[in-house]
Amino acid sequence: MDKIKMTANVIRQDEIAYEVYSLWLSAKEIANIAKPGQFVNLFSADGSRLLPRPISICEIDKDNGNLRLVYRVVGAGTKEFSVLTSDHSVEIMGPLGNGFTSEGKKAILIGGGIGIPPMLELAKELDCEKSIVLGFRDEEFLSEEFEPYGKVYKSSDAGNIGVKGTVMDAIKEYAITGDIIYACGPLPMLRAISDYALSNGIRAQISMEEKMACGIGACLACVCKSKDIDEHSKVNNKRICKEGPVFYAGEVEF
Amino acid sequence: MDKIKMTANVIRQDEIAYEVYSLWLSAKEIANIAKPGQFVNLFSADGSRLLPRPISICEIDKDNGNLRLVYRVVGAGTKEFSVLTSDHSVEIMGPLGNGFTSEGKKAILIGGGIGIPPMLELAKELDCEKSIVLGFRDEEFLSEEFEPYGKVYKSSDAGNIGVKGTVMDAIKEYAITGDIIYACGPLPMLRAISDYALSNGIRAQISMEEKMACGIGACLACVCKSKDIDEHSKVNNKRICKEGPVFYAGEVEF
Amino acid sequence: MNTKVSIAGVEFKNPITVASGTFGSGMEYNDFVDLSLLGAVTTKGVANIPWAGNPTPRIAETYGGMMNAIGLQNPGIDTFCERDIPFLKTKDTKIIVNVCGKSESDYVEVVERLADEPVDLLEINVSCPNVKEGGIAFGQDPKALYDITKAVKAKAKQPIIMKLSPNVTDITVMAKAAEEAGADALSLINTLTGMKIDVKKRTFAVANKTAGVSGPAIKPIAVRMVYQVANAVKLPIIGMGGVATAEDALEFIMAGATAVAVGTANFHNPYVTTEIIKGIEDYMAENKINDINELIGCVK
Amino acid sequence: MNTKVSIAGVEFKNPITVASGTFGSGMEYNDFVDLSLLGAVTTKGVANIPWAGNPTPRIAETYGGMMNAIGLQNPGIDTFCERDIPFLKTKDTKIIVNVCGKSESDYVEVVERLADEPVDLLEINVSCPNVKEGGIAFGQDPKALYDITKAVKAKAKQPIIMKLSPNVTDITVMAKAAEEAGADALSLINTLTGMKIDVKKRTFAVANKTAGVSGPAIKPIAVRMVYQVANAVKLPIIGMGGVATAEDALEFIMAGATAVAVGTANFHNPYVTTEIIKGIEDYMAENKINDINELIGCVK
Ligand SMILES: Cc1cc2nc3c(=O)[nH]c(=O)nc-3n(C[C@H](O)[C@H](O)[C@H](O)COP(=O)(O)OP(=O)(O)OC[C@H]3O[C@@H](n4cnc5c(N)ncnc54)[C@H](O)[C@@H]3O)c2cc1C
Ligand SMILES: Cc1cc2nc3c(=O)[nH]c(=O)nc-3n(C[C@H](O)[C@H](O)[C@H](O)COP(=O)(O)OP(=O)(O)OC[C@H]3O[C@@H](n4cnc5c(N)ncnc54)[C@H](O)[C@@H]3O)c2cc1C
Ligand SMILES: Cc1cc2nc3c(=O)[nH]c(=O)nc-3n(C[C@H](O)[C@H](O)[C@H](O)COP(=O)(O)O)c2cc1C
Ligand SMILES: Cc1cc2nc3c(=O)[nH]c(=O)nc-3n(C[C@H](O)[C@H](O)[C@H](O)COP(=O)(O)O)c2cc1C
Ligand code: FES
Ligand code: FES
Repeated sequence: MDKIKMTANVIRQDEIAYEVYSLWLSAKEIANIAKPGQFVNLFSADGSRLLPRPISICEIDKDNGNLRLVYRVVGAGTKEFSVLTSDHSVEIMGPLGNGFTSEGKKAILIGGGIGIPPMLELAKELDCEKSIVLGFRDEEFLSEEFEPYGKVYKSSDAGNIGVKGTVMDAIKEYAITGDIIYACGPLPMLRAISDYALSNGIRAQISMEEKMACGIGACLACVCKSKDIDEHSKVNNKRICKEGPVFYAGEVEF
Repeated sequence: MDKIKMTANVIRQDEIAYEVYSLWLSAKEIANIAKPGQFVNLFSADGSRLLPRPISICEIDKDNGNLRLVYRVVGAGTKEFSVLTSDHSVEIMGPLGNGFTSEGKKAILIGGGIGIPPMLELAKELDCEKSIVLGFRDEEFLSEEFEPYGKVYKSSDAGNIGVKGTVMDAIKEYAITGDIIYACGPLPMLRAISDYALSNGIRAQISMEEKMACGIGACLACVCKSKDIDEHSKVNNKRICKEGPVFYAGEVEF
Repeated sequence: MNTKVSIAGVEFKNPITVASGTFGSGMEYNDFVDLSLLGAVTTKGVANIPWAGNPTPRIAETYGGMMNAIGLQNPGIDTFCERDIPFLKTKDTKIIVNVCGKSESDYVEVVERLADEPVDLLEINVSCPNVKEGGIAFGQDPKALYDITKAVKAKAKQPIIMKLSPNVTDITVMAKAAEEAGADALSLINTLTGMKIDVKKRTFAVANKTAGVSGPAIKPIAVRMVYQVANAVKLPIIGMGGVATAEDALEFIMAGATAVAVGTANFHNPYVTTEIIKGIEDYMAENKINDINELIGCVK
Repeated sequence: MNTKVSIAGVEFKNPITVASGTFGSGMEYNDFVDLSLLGAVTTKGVANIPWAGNPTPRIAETYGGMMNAIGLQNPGIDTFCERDIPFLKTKDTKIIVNVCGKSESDYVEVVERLADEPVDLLEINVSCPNVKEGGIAFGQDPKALYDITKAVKAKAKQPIIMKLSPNVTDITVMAKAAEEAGADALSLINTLTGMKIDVKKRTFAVANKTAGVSGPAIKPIAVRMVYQVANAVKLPIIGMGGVATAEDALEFIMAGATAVAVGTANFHNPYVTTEIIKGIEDYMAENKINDINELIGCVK
């Protein structure tokens, strides 16, 4: 069983924060083999929008063959998805990318903004001690769902949730330690985490983003600069959709 | 009150023959002023299909502000409309075109195939003696709805409904007479009717078709050759969407 | 907030006009939009005498757009001056008359006839792909473009806008030829030559075989050409090609257009021009832009 | 029913191949389609040495299509020969290697290196709008195209397909130049140069500023060019540009293409190539066409 494109029925959808939606899809073939940190491509039903919308997998319910996606409305594609109800279906392709690799004894999971969702399935699956750091702009979402899996620390730009500032501020404030970091979030956050991890000798797996066309490594749209020569093109360009989206801090330059 | 573009809610839709659909829309502003023989433009919800689909008005329910359209699925646009249910709405513009003009004492209404629907509202509104001639390929539809308004004669290409042959065969077979003909249907049928009307000195109003873009007379896509110099461009080209779709036999050449 | 822009000294109350041939002379769209809200109305091409245009079918739908080969059907300049100009003068908007011809003398005849008419700008269509003579022939050869521009300019009483064809290897060569010959402004793009085959009927979808592609599908090509031309010549540009939203119009403005014409989108939504004007104002308010002129060519 | 077609003596089991750069060397799409079902696989452009390509963002969505400025990232011909050709040889399909370069000698080097490799056809990309040197520069000037064609042909052991740029005034001039210089076949169209501006960020959507537009949006332009070229030269044509359905492929064939390449559509639907092959067979059955070759150029 490998990645496929299929029609997934919508099971339910809820707006869990302002313009942030939680979408449960029935996608047995994908759910069966998906791992935390992988993503799926969602396709618009409107013929004027042909490129896929990559969305990380937030939860995998293998028993029922369901997938949960959590996404923010930022443009026409996500706007379209946000009105889907259980009467609808959506074209979906996956699972895509490498996903997170379990390692270490004491993990720090860091999610920033719409980078929080993929950390949830990881939190569920990781079998070790976990600190979970979640950074918000000014509205909290999903955080109580992390509670069962580890101690949850929070930060917010506005200061209304947890520590005022970034996830790095929360890490310092609470002196959070670990031997492996898993992170997903905006580029400045990933940069700060990379720097922190590299200078403290901690391994860090970070999940990257780039515009995508094929989602499977064929088109070379989604590359990021890599320290080592990449296997595919021999030019220090790793494909986020294929070698990523999860890379080690230091492996990619950004 | 003039023509507008609006969002019309679907009241109900039924397949009344193979790939022929009857669609009731709530479109008060249009229904209020529509006349038999006029048409509306329907717009696709898919951004890849931007041009309007012109569809004749089949029935006008002014009391409730509703319009009935009956159309055949021939391509992607009509296919899309055919799945609309009372949960949906559709963009619609109208009323467009001139419509039929009531005249004479003894009318022959002739509809061929998907040209039958616009004759229904006309049959309802015409206050005179009426013979109604309906031509089918091999499947009957809508004909019993004409019964209250006049004597209905039928023909079919396959011969399974009424006279085998065309509407002209039915007219000859039943020796149908009148002092005014109203007709809508395929080009060869309109041509035969025009010839018949002209050579017998009967007036005939025939409804024409052409590919359209604006639907209101601005783009000059939908012209047909006219006997007289047209008012708009002075070149014997009448606009079907504006001066038509209903023309007198002899007024247009085709 | 200032939305006024100026094309060759003619001030538009806002940058939005319509693309020639998609709006008639405005009469039909007057039922949907108040023409006085538009920066300018650009008319359908008009020739010295009536033209019958091409056989039907004249149009076909294409993916995300359409194609047309109307063939410049028009009533000729006499009827136009008697009927269309007086109508437009009742509206508080600028008037751009689009001029077409089969030969240099045809163009000059129309331009001379318009000299004493109350029109603000002349748009010279040397880029229609749908007529055998004239049209695009002038628009694909810099020398021919230079000559016709010069000839028209010599007789024109109003500023002239040369309308460029996108069906060329290097649009900046054409823009420079028009500039050197004395054009006051440029408009681009006209339609891209296309073809559609009806595979069921095994025939051309449009009777003329080839037809001009327009609509959102061609927008990226139009934006690129406007950007190239804005960075190659000093003339003001009326940008067009697939504009259907305020964002689309702003894209053209940021690429270097001073005004923007809306064409095919009118067919899909007859209210679109005024919606775009409103959308531009909203964008300016949200982004604290006091003067639309600040946005012209701001992306380099 | 015969679906076999022949390009310069190389027989495809059906007319469907993929457009260079949209399918890698087929490895990734092998998870979705059995490559042995395709008439041919056309590879991503390969140069004499590895190329890093352009900065990101490299792509943007456009209305009914997309634009890309990948910049021909590729591993160079050595890795390609070691890895990609052996992989493709395990499939029962023809191999078309797309060749790119910055100078004539780059192209010639790749072509010579491929002389003893088991590839069937060479497609020479002289039309990439996304690299500064080479690419489109050869594809917009008939003299340059003639010279590069001649130089490549002199060294090539396989038949050569010259891939033409649509960003020209008259595509038939280019086609004739390639034909005269000895090309064995032509493929067209490459992407149309476009631009997209992100009005929120007031910046270019693609880092390279301009990028090549592909997808259904450009199909009418591609069909027109294939028709023009088919009626101007004797060479077989691989048609492409926006093919997403069997009807699209048939449009190209009826316009005069012998084979058809599917590009951008793979991104939307990775199964699309085999669906198109099936759709063509269905069309032939329904319309009682015994041999696909009857349809080539049947609409005049
Ligand atoms: C591996 C990966 C995982 C992601 N996971 C999530 C997630 O779990 N939740 C979530 O809300 N968002 C996620 N994103 C971002 C998400 O893909 C974009 O927000 C979405 O594609 C925007 O589509 P749109 O049509 O609404 O916006 P538009 O801006 O209209 O989209 C236009 C085009 O740009 C692309 N695009 C726009 N933003 C991005 C982006 N940030 N990254 C990649 N492509 C983009 C779109 O796919 C589309 O092709 C992820 C992106 C990647 C690459
Ligand atoms: C005044 C008028 C009244 C009409 N009334 C009816 C009616 O009551 N019932 C009905 O079933 N059909 C009617 N038609 C035909 C109807 O417009 C077409 O069948 C419909 O547009 C096909 O759309 P599509 O997307 O399914 O087909 P496609 O072939 O995919 O359409 C592609 C394009 O061609 C146009 N087109 C295709 N066929 C026609 C046609 N025959 N006439 C005009 N444009 C066409 C479409 O509008 C669209 O722009 C009428 C046409 C006109 C001009
Ligand atoms: C139906 C139609 C008729 C047109 N007629 C003319 C014309 O008479 N003169 C002209 O210069 N351009 C004409 N054009 C081209 C448009 O003015 C415009 O340049 C082109 O359509 C691109 O803009 P759009 O994509 O917004 O439609 C016509 C376009 C269409 C669609
Ligand atoms: C992402 C991408 C990469 C491409 N890379 C190449 C290439 O390496 N060599 C080439 O000749 N054409 C390349 N092309 C052009 C395509 O082969 C094709 O000519 C064009 O995309 C039109 O076809 P389509 O609309 O089906 O995609 C590329 C196109 C895309 C979208
Ligand atoms: S999206 Fe095509 S290689 Fe990653
Ligand atoms: S459709 Fe535009 S004039 Fe009739």
